[in-house]
Amino acid sequence: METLVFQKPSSIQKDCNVTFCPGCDHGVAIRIIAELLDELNLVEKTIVVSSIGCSVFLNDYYNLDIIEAPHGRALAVATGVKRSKPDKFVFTYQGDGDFASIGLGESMHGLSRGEKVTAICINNTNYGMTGGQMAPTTIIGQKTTTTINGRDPNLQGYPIKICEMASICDGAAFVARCSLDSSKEIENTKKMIKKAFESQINNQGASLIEILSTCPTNWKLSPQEAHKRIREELYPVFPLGIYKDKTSK
Amino acid sequence: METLVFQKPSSIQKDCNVTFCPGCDHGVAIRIIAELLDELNLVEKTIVVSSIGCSVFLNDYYNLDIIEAPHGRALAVATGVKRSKPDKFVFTYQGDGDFASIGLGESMHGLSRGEKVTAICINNTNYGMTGGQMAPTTIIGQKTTTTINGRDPNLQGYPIKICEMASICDGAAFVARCSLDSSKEIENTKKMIKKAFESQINNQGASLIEILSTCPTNWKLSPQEAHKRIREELYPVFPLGIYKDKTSK
Amino acid sequence: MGRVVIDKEKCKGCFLCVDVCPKKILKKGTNYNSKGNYTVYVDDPNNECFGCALCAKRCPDMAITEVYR
Amino acid sequence: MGRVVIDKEKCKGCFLCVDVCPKKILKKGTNYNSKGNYTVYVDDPNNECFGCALCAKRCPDMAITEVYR
Amino acid sequence: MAVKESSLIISGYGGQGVLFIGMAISNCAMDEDKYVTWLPSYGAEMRGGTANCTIVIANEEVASPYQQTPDYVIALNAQSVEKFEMKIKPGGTLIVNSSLYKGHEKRTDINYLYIPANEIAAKIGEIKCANVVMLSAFIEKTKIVKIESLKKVIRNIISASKAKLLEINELAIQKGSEYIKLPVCH
Amino acid sequence: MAVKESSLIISGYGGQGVLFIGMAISNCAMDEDKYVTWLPSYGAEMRGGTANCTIVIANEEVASPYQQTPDYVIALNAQSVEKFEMKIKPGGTLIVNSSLYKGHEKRTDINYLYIPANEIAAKIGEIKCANVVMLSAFIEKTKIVKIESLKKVIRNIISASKAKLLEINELAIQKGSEYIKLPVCH
Amino acid sequence: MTKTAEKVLLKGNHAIAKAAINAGCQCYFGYPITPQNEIGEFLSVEMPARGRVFLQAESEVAAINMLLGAASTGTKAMTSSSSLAIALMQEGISYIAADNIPAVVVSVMRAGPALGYIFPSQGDYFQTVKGGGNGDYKTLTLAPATVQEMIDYTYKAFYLAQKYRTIVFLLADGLLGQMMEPAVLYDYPYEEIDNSDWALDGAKGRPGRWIGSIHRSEEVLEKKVLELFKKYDIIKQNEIEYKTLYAEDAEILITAFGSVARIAQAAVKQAREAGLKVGLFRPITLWPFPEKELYKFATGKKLILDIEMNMGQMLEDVKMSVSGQAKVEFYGRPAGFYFTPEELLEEIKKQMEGLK
Amino acid sequence: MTKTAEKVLLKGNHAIAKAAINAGCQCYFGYPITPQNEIGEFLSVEMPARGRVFLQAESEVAAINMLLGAASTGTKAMTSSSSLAIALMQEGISYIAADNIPAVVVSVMRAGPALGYIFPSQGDYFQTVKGGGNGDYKTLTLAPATVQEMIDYTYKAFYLAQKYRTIVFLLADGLLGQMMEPAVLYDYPYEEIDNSDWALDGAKGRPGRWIGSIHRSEEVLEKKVLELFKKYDIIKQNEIEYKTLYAEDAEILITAFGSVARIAQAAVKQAREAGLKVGLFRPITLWPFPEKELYKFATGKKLILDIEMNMGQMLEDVKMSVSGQAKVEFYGRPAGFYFTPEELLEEIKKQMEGLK
Ligand SMILES: Cc1ncc(C[n+]2csc(CCOP(=O)(O)OP(=O)(O)O)c2C)c(N)n1
Ligand SMILES: Cc1ncc(C[n+]2csc(CCOP(=O)(O)OP(=O)(O)O)c2C)c(N)n1
Ligand code: SF4
Ligand code: SF4
Ligand code: SF4
Ligand code: SF4
Ligand code: SF4
Ligand code: SF4
Ligand SMILES: [Mg+2]
Ligand SMILES: [Mg+2]
Repeated sequence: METLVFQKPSSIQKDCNVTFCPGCDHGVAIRIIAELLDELNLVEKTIVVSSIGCSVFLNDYYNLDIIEAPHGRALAVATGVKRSKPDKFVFTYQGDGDFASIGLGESMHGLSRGEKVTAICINNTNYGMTGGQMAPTTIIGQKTTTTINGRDPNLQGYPIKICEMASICDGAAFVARCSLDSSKEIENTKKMIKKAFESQINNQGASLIEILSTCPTNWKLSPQEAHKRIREELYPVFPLGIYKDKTSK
Repeated sequence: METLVFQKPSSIQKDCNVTFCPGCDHGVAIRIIAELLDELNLVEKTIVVSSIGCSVFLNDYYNLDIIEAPHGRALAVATGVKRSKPDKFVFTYQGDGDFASIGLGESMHGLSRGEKVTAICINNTNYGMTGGQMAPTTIIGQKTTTTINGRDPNLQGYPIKICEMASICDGAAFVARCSLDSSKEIENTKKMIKKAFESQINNQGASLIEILSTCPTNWKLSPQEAHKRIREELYPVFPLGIYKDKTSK
Repeated sequence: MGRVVIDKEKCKGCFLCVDVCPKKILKKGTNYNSKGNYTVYVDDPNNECFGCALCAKRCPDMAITEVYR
Repeated sequence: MGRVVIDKEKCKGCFLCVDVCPKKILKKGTNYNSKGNYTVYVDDPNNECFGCALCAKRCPDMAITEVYR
Repeated sequence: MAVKESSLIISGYGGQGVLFIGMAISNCAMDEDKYVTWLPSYGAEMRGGTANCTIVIANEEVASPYQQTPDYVIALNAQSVEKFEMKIKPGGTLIVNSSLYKGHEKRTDINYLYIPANEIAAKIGEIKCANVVMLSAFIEKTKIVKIESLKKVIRNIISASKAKLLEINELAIQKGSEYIKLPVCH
Repeated sequence: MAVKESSLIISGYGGQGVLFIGMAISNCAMDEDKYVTWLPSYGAEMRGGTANCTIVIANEEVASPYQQTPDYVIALNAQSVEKFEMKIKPGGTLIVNSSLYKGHEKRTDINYLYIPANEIAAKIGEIKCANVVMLSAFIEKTKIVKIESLKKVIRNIISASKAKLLEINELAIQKGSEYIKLPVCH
Repeated sequence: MTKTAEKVLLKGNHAIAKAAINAGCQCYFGYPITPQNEIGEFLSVEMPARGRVFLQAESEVAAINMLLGAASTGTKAMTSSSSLAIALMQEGISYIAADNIPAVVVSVMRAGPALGYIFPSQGDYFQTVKGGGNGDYKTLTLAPATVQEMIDYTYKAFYLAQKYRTIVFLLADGLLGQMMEPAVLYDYPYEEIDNSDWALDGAKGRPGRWIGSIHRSEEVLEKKVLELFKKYDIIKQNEIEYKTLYAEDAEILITAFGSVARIAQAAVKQAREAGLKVGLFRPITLWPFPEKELYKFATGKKLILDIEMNMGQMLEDVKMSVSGQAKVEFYGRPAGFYFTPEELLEEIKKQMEGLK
Repeated sequence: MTKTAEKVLLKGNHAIAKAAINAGCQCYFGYPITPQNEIGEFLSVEMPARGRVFLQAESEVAAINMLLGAASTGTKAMTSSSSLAIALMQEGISYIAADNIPAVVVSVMRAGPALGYIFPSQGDYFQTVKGGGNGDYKTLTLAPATVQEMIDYTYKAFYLAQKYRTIVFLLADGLLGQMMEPAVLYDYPYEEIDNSDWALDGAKGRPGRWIGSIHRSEEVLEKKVLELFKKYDIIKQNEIEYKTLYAEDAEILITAFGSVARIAQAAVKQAREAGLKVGLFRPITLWPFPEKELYKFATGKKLILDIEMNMGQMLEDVKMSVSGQAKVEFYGRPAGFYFTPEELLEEIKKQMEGLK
């Protein structure tokens, strides 16, 4: 007899219509989070903080309580949510621009304060939603609509290293960078998010998972080429790994 | 015959009236900066970016071109100044609250972009001007008017480590933490600021000098006790030293 | 022995699933769905699919809605 | 052989200079200046000041305006 | 003089050159000293894969570049027909790329004009020119601007260096307008 | 009933307990069912080392707690005299801590009242009570509130546990008001 | 309202803080700024003592967004700040308004523009009442004039916020914040409003809820805005509040709000004693502005004299309301100089001269 | 103005960017937001090509403060943004105003409140014209209605900013920003203003200069604000701009600004053709608002019909100006739905019915 080995997680909307561009990794991140909510039995106590970027329409996907944070303010909103309802499970879902450009202050302070929330930051090295402008994470030489000759450190400075900076924050319990460029990395990303979620459940502090993710549309690459770019161009600048782990202590 | 071995630097106002509280180290920082402007022959090409905090009245002291930045935005204002006048010498003078609380985003981005400006951050572990509230740098256990039982990491989180975080920024050429608690440290602070200023002159990137400084009034300590506190309580949390030096490379 | 259920209306034709299938039984289609996207289809004459679900876990659009083994 | 010039109107009586003077010739005064601050004064009967300027460099109020050697 | 305004929506999927032919006809109108506006769909709306733009041509300053009920719609793909068929002003015309749409006419109060643009374009060896074929047919049919203007505009846009591209586009114009002139398609 | 409002500024350097006696007399007024407001100087202004507060006592709701030209000024130090002497309403009174101010009277249209508050306070063994001495003298002189109210208020503020402190403050009230009653100081 | 408690001498800022606690405020987020620091300092002690939340935010931008987050769970929450720092909250305010989230913002005005100084001022009427965030929304605004009213209207602010799921401003100034005055701290007099039908608390046994402001279709977005304004119409019908003094038979009607209204009130009394027919119209809700009411009172008057501690801000609402029914003049000073009743009386007399 | 150049088909956002370059803008700071991204994207290429500064800021808060810094050195500089992101600039705007710094802010409105959506809208009239920063200040605001005017008023914005050392808003919307229209990109027609007497450039051979807004004494602060308002009075005298069409003999006068004014204009023409006595009054400077001018035109009219793409914002200035001289009605929709001239004509006819 057939057994069902894969199905849509329970918190995904019944007739969920993913509106990301074809091959965009955002959708994978959204799915594995939903799977973890099932696995950790969190569905009915979760409050999601969505953010402004391609992920703004989280409510199209999740059948969960969701609050939309203004651009960059997800960790401040999450702080308000968690402080008012300490028994709920709270995570943010943000782009790299949201988290590390306009929201860098809120992000680092949220981590430093050790808010018992988890931040998921989808790093696609550009501003997807607004049409592919330079992001704080755009790597040197990368072409975007506001760096058509490639990012030049003399003009536009250097990329922000999200996990490296976050791991300086004493309130952070778990910080890791992962990627969705292959099946193996998808598995690993899920493991990392799980550790982050558990650190929240165990009240150990703030957690952050930075996920290297594709933006085929604005990178002007096929989904396959985009994954290749992650491995070849982004890995060297943004090494994967656990940057901080206070959970075992 | 007598020789003059010490006098007021040329950029200090003729009848300068220092309005900081008795024994407040702010005044020392202001003086040694002025001395360096003389030594490096920068007086007539300097534009100062003042900030909001006890140091807001810089124009009472300096006979220099000064622009007042809104609270926390000194590095953004300095960016505007320097980008519009790349041949000028630009430094900010900010409190720890200004630099690392409300202004953390502007500060870290200014450093990451490698703006050719120098940030001077006076870290007195509280909000002096507004009456001694908790700052992002307030250490665990420290009593302030908003942490009367001492800062509790479970409620108020952990202090921000300014130099540690700044040194993550690739655009920063020189980052150091120093102190004004003794004559020796005053000398050393001056040396560090000089290195920072030189890195700007040599177009090497952004620079930051964090200066541990007293707030006798709000610490409710005598100036002497306040210096002692720096040595005994702050050194362990905020170790002095050079955190980043790209100037020789 | 496995089987995958593909919701073609949701498929956007990114063909990421095609690449990950160890059995190479997912194929690039040349037909549009109603949204104007090419879609993937299963070509598994020898019943090679063994329900590893790699395809479903790779699909960013949750278009592979179920995998059976 | 040194000499310091103190602008007592600027002195706020923090007495940080007193502590750093290697010759201990700066003394805590008990008179107010017009702003109501106690001020420091020089008590150097033996001309011990050698113009090291440590006092001036310590003074947060630029009240020690000149040092001669 | 009474205000005379014609509005046109050009719609298709991204990559079909919808905005391009919109700009081309706008330039024609400008060259003929008409008033004209061009307004694209913009932002995240575009991510769906479809794009459209609205062109208004008038003998006075255009009142609103935004038109909910256009006089004409050039629909380069099936989705565009679905999106706009019901919105056309009564008496207006829907110009359909019949290579990609085989559906039924839903209205009786508008005109339908079918152009097998993909096929025509394929015939001249460049499927990407389907847009220019459609536009030329539309212009030939409506005479909103002169087909000569279009030739000039295309010549200006496609710089000399790309002689081959220019040639093919000129061919597309010819074929598009010819198609209209053929008695069969009326 | 006509509005009757008296305004008082109490000024001194930080640590002289200026705000405290301001609150004390305000409490007296409240207890006597008068309308009263108390307004401190605040913020960075205080960093200069001086502090002051303005009290307005009235038989109707106080119009403005802020007063540029008060009826009375209690000046606990020399700087306060300098700051406020010229601002007092003609006919008003300046109450001077004569222990700390030896200057000349600059006006002829106001009254001066000198209280050697530091000395009186020193005599009862607590120089910090100079403020209460000044206030008591002021109250005794003007009868704006009852000296009994002040005693009650001080008793309420200083909790029982601090019996010693209370005792000394009560003594200060006594000495302050006595000083006014002495013929010499008028 | 039952006023059971005793009169005590209370500082305005403390009055707000204490009233917030009595009103059941569970979360406070704020960032220091003079002249309202006493609110945060007081709550930093009293909230944790009650197991509630006091959190010093890293900035006002963070504070308003923490408020957004906390209030979205149906929790009574507030922030307080001043002038230039309120300016930083404008985006968040627009979100709270669009999201129909109940939240209380206390604004203790200081003198501007920009950094200005900590003197009291009324320079933020526009900022508060006309917005500064984007789009069409309104902020219910209450303007107390005494320490007692700081209590009364803090209570009311919490109540109205919950009742209408809207943002409510308590608009005070440095004078009201810093002064002490006898006041009665009675119990919170309003009913509690059930919020279980919209608040976020984890979608337990029900579909998920989404609180957000993005709407991709013109139809939906327009509908949302129209619904918002339907609510505003109801607020206009129910909640307009104002006070008058000798307004009926006055020849000159003074308009003033907040702390200036109390000075104006004294001036009016003095004027009446001097036989001058002067009256006062004091709006308490600045939005909704008592437009029709002022129109009624203004009709037939010789002059409306608007008095503010600014360069003329409420003035615009006054003019709009009066709508040509009477001449409107303005008297104001922008930065920390408080009027005396005598000064106002002078101005009134001058204006009366001018009328002849 | 000499219009030497040729007509070209230009996108509104590009028109602004090109005009800024011609006007001598040396520094641009901005942060992406739809529907104005073309401005930044264009300048990111063209500014560096001319040795000028394009800098993508980390946020709008940073952008406005970079603008403050750059403009304080006497450099022509600008930023551009939209709605919710302009909200974040309000503190900086208040500083620029208080500091008498010349700076140009382009605001391309989208539909709000909050995130809303990228549809065109006029929902930020209050935000722009009434402020939202703190304290007493004004923002000179120019509202173009065509792509040609995007050029004309970008030029004028730079000129007026320098001339009065003030902040100038160019208030457009998504429609104007995204549309293309033939326009002539002529040379910058205004004189250059000397700024050597105030700009910061290092105190060489002169005493240091301080640009700041803090003033510790009531006297000084009040003086500063009064000086600011003296400047504003001069601007009011000199710079009010508006256009009318058939306004003299109209029975119904329509008021509208920006992109809606061009639709209103078409409706007015249609109305005239239909024999209806309808006219148009279009303010171009929104601040200073043509208050007296509108009063004059409004007097004797049967109706003033204000039309906006919002819930009624300029309406308040219209009402205030009309001051009871005529009935004022409003017609508006808040979110992305553009009126057609026909729709407006319908409304006009309906209103005319109502008048009988
Ligand atoms: C205050 C504000 N500024 C700007 C914007 C416009 N905006 C929307 S999404 C976005 C960037 C999104 O980039 P990122 O966070 O990296 O997410 P992505 O779309 O790449 O997933 C910007 C700038 C906004 N909505 N609000
Ligand atoms: C936007 C804004 N928020 C708050 C304030 C109030 N404020 C003035 S100074 C200051 C803190 C200063 O602390 P810090 O930067 O550490 O400088 P210090 O006074 O300790 O030297 C604050 C919060 C302000 N002026 N502007
Ligand atoms: S724009 Fe980029 S990030 Fe956004 S949905 Fe498309 S591919 Fe994904
Ligand atoms: S408050 Fe503190 S930092 Fe400020 S001047 Fe006084 S001692 Fe210095
Ligand atoms: S991965 Fe999903 S969307 Fe992509 S082709 Fe396969 S089924 Fe279709
Ligand atoms: S489940 Fe495994 S084997 Fe079957 S189609 Fe998917 S990837 Fe291929
Ligand atoms: S250090 Fe300066 S201010 Fe302090 S006592 Fe000495 S001279 Fe006076
Ligand atoms: S110069 Fe040196 S020796 Fe002379 S008084 Fe100063 S510290 Fe003492
Ligand atoms: Mg991104
Ligand atoms: Mg500090």
